[in-house]
Amino acid sequence: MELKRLKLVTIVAESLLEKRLVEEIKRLGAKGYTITPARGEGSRGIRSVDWEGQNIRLETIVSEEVALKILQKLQEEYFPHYAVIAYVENVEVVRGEKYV
Amino acid sequence: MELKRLKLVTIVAESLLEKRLVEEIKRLGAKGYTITPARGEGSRGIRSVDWEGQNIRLETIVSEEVALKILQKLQEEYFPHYAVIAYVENVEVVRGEKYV
Amino acid sequence: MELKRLKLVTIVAESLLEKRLVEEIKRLGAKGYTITPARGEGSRGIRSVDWEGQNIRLETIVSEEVALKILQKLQEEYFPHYAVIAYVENVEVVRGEKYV
Amino acid sequence: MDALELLRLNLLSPMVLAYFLGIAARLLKSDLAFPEALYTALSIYLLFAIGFKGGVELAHTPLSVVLLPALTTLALGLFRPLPAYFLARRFLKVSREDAAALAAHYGSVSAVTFLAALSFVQGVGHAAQGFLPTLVALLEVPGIVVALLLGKRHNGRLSEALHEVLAGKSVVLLLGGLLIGVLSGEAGMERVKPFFVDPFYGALTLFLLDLGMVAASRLSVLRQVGFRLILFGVGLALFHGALGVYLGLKAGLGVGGAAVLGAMSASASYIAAPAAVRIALPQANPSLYLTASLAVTFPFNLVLGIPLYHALAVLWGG
Amino acid sequence: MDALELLRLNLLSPMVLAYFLGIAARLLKSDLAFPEALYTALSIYLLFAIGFKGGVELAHTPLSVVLLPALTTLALGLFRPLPAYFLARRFLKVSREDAAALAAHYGSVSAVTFLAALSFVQGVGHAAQGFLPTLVALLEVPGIVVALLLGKRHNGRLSEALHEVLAGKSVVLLLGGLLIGVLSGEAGMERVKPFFVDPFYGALTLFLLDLGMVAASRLSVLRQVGFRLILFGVGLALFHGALGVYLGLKAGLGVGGAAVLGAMSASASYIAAPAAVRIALPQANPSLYLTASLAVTFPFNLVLGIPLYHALAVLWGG
Amino acid sequence: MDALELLRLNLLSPMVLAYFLGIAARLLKSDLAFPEALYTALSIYLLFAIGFKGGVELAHTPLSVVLLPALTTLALGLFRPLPAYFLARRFLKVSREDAAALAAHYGSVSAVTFLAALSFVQGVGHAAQGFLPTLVALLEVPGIVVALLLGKRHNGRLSEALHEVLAGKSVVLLLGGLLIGVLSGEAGMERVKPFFVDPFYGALTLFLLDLGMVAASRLSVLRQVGFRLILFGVGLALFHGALGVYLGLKAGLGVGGAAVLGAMSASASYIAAPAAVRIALPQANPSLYLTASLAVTFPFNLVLGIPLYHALAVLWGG
Ligand SMILES: Nc1ncnc2c1ncn2[C@@H]1O[C@H](COP(=O)(O)O)[C@@H](O)[C@H]1O
Ligand SMILES: Nc1ncnc2c1ncn2[C@@H]1O[C@H](COP(=O)(O)O)[C@@H](O)[C@H]1O
Ligand SMILES: Nc1ncnc2c1ncn2[C@@H]1O[C@H](COP(=O)(O)O)[C@@H](O)[C@H]1O
Ligand code: NA
Ligand code: NA
Ligand code: NA
Repeated sequence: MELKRLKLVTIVAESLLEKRLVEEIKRLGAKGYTITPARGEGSRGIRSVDWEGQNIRLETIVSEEVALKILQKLQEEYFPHYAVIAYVENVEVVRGEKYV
Repeated sequence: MELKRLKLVTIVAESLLEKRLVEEIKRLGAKGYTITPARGEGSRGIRSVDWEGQNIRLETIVSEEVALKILQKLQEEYFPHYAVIAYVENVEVVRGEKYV
Repeated sequence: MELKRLKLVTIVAESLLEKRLVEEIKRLGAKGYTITPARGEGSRGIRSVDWEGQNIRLETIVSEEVALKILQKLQEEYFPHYAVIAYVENVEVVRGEKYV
Repeated sequence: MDALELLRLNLLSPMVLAYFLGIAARLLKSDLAFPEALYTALSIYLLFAIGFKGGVELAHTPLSVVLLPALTTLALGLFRPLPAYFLARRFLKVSREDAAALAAHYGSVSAVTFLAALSFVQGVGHAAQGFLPTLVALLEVPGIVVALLLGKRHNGRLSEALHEVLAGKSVVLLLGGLLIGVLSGEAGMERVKPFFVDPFYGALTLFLLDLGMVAASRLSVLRQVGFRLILFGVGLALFHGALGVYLGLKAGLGVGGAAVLGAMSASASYIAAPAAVRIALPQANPSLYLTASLAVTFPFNLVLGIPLYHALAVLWGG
Repeated sequence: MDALELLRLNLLSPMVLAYFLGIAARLLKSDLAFPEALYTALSIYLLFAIGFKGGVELAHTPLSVVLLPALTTLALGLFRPLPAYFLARRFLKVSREDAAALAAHYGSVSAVTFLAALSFVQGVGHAAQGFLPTLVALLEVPGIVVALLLGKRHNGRLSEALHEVLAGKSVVLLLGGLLIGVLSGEAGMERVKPFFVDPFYGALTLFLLDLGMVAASRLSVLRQVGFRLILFGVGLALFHGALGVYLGLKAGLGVGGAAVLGAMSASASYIAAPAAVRIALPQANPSLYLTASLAVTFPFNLVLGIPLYHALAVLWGG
Repeated sequence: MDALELLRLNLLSPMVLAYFLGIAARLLKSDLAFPEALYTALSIYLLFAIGFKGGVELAHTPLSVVLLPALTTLALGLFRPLPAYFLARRFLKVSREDAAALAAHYGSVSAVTFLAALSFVQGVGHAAQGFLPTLVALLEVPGIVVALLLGKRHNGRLSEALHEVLAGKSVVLLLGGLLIGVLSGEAGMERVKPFFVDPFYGALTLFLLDLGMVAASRLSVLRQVGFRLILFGVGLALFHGALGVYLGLKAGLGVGGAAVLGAMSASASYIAAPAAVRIALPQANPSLYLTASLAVTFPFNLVLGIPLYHALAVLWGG
């Protein structure tokens, strides 16, 4: 069994952004994603089950190149105005060709 | 405080498979697991809050050996027929003996 | 774009502990956190959508120093009495100053 | 009332209109969405309430009255997968697994179609036997079993799938509710009527709003899968529907009951069957069977089928 | 009944009391919390039910009766963002984006304030036109559009935000329910009344319990933002409220209808507007507009505003 | 009616049957499951509705009538943890923490047992005082406090646990609902009766279905923990039940009220107590107290206990 090394990008964002983020990452080359409901707290205060809506936690397994593009995009258009954070990890998968 | 290095296997799968996947990973040596509800999109189209049921995101901390066994099993019996992906990461834990 | 390396601490715990864990990690230096609902099984049996309440899965991105403090605290006061596990990973973020 | 008037009456019920509102909401890309918990809560409520009402009625129905209709329904359940399977193989030219999956859906029953038919028939002024929900429970299971047997001649996950059907939530709630109704009878009913009976059709209206949204998200699939699937879903509904009306009349159900049995027979499952099929026949393509059942046969029955089966029942038995 | 008696009557309704229980629960740091699915389910139910009841009434209201009130409401919707915007700029001294965001909230409407007013007016014994919910639907959208235009003179996400408003869940449910009510009429109403009408005020009571908890979690923000925001939220409510009462009487709504229109006009949105503003004006500060709308204007109207607008309507039109 | 007839009446109520359906569903490994949001929604509804109804009744009950029963209930609440604690230490031979945890559960009260008893007593035709829900609120808290004091002689998380009890959702909803009921009275009740009163027992039926599933998942634990826990749970229920009936009669509650107070006294908490105990006594084993409360004492009371306490009340006070 051959394991391939890829990047896992995790984005935590206010749920209102879901549709736009999904379009964005697909356009930048992501082949899939997984979303879990979340709540949290950061520099913009508590975001919990509340009027403002929850957060979402979006994960996508992509190549290093796509990962960097996604971070770039977030930094330019999302970080300044919205409650969003993102981080990148190394993961290993089987069927590596599925994700690139 | 001693940190031990182990593998974290994350499986995203259609929720119908939950019972079987849990039995499977336990049989292969996992001592515990954590499940969060999820939705997502991949090669088999959108899987969201819908008739077909959601996805689940199952995490289990295991030894490298067990991690490989789990991936092997998934590749043989699940990847071809079901909406399933899996990936592996390195994590560090205290109380390492709890997980092996 | 500059990426900074930090630690991601993930805690899975019975949901009753949420308020206390959040206070604890903030006091130890965490600047934010993200929580997703979870269920699971470990040495203390199944914790599922049930009377006893679910689990939560709490993530926080912190410096290595804070990560170690959090683990230390968990080991001393929580692991013996409660259904709690924790693990640490390496992640890379943009805007590294946000988290320390 | 003439046929057109009846069609109008059916189309303008809050339930049918809510279904179309759901479709419209999706086409308009509205952010309206039901939380999964609400959908689940409504389906638990509806299934239990159907069973319970049926049980209370059954409690004062002599066995002799219910026996023949029950056997007829059982026969329908065992028979219906066969035309579905062969039509799928010959006309849709799909694999054996896909054909069996479709057969499982068209061999089972849609509780919501049943309710819409019951509501229509009562609205028109016909009597409908109180024990009809019993027949829903009877029709739900056997067809799935036959279809799975058609799909897998050798072992596999069949037993697991059978368990999934028999202990599946829709059977447990329908049969469990029925049993509770039989045992607690009118005295029990009095206690819980303002919850399980009076608000029933309102809850159903909300449920159909959600169903409309789900169906709409399948319409794009429909465009890909093509025209043949529509013919399949409508043709099978008409054939099974006519058969159900005919046998219902023979079994002594009268015009109202026969029209409802026709609609039940014409309907395709989308709760019990998908779960069973996904386990027993993982190679089958969910897009195919969910689209046929939810986006073709269900709306056809809801809008045109029910008045049609009713007209047939009047024609043959009126 | 004199003014004090009316105030008491309003304060001691289960709905207003439930709101205060919600606030108390948060202040006591209780672990009481509504699951998000319950909040969503209640809001779907309330919005659809308001629309539906309005639609059934509208079905037997001649156009001539409803035309003038409708145009008046439209005019109110187009006008109200302007005072809000300029007051925010001059008095609160906030940025253009923040002012536009506030204008969008005070240009739209709060369905719950409408309901509380309706319930009060009926409790006092005044007649209120059945078509008033139609006016809620009419008042919801235009003000948001005007405000967004004020905020963004150059392109951007405006069209996306407009779509968010027009296809947003509150508009779809209100207008969709209205349409279903019009089409299915009394016959439809009979079927679903025990679900959408009878239990309505009880469901609203639970909803207000949750609203109280949400508002309480904003009280600490209020302390930071300061006294000016309270003056802003109360002053605007009084001005818009008086305007609404006056125009309502002119439009022939009578004392009851005019009091309700006053409350609607005095209210600020917290469902449709926040979603639209977050997309069109991301630079605007959510703390500001949510706190003003939820923690100032809403409780003011609920407790003091509604009896006041009613008193005004009696004074000017009684 | 003779004793057997009464037992039958109790067993065949939809509520008790739904509980058994829930157990059966789990034993059959059905995939039936209530979303957590539905369970939470039902419990919010039930607790608030109990409180509210009690409050409306209390509003027209003179203090002199309610004083003695209230003091009696308070005394029961303070006393009951003691026998539970000592029985647990001596007979079950568990640690001090485990004994205190059990004492907290058997010192508090189960709202659902109260409702089942009320429903039974009314079904039999006895009158039951409208203010009984007030007693539930009074019985809920003191026993937990006493038990926690027994468990922790030195500081620790005691104050946090007390806050957890006093500001816990069940107390806030019960007392909050009570207060709202008292304040809004009959006028308020009229508005919300079709939501909080009429459908009440139906909602309770669904809740018991879920409770049955939860209890069933504890049956395997019961097998491990063994026979002594059953004796403990049943014995304590009988002793506390008889005491409650006796004191109820002394306090002038009459046969109906005394039977209900008996059932309350015999019951063990599973909402307020577990939350408090988990915080104050983390060393205590949740398997023990949840199993005793949910899988032994609750079903015993539901099936046999209630008719028994009623028989006792008739015997001693009839
Ligand atoms: N240090 C952190 N660790 C984990 N999650 C975080 C952290 N900081 C922020 N978040 C998440 O990101 C969301 C937006 O963050 P912010 O823009 O800082 O308010 C928060 O609501 C949290 O869910
Ligand atoms: N590249 C990806 N990154 C993250 N999650 C993915 C990715 N691809 C697929 N998934 C998840 O795995 C599920 C099944 O994938 P698939 O079998 O490709 O449809 C999807 O519904 C997603 O939740
Ligand atoms: N090996 C594991 N991998 C992933 N999650 C685990 C593991 N062991 C325990 N957990 C999670 O941690 C919770 C508490 O664990 P425990 O204290 O072992 O019962 C469980 O309910 C699981 O959600
Ligand atoms: Na941010
Ligand atoms: Na796959
Ligand atoms: Na632990």
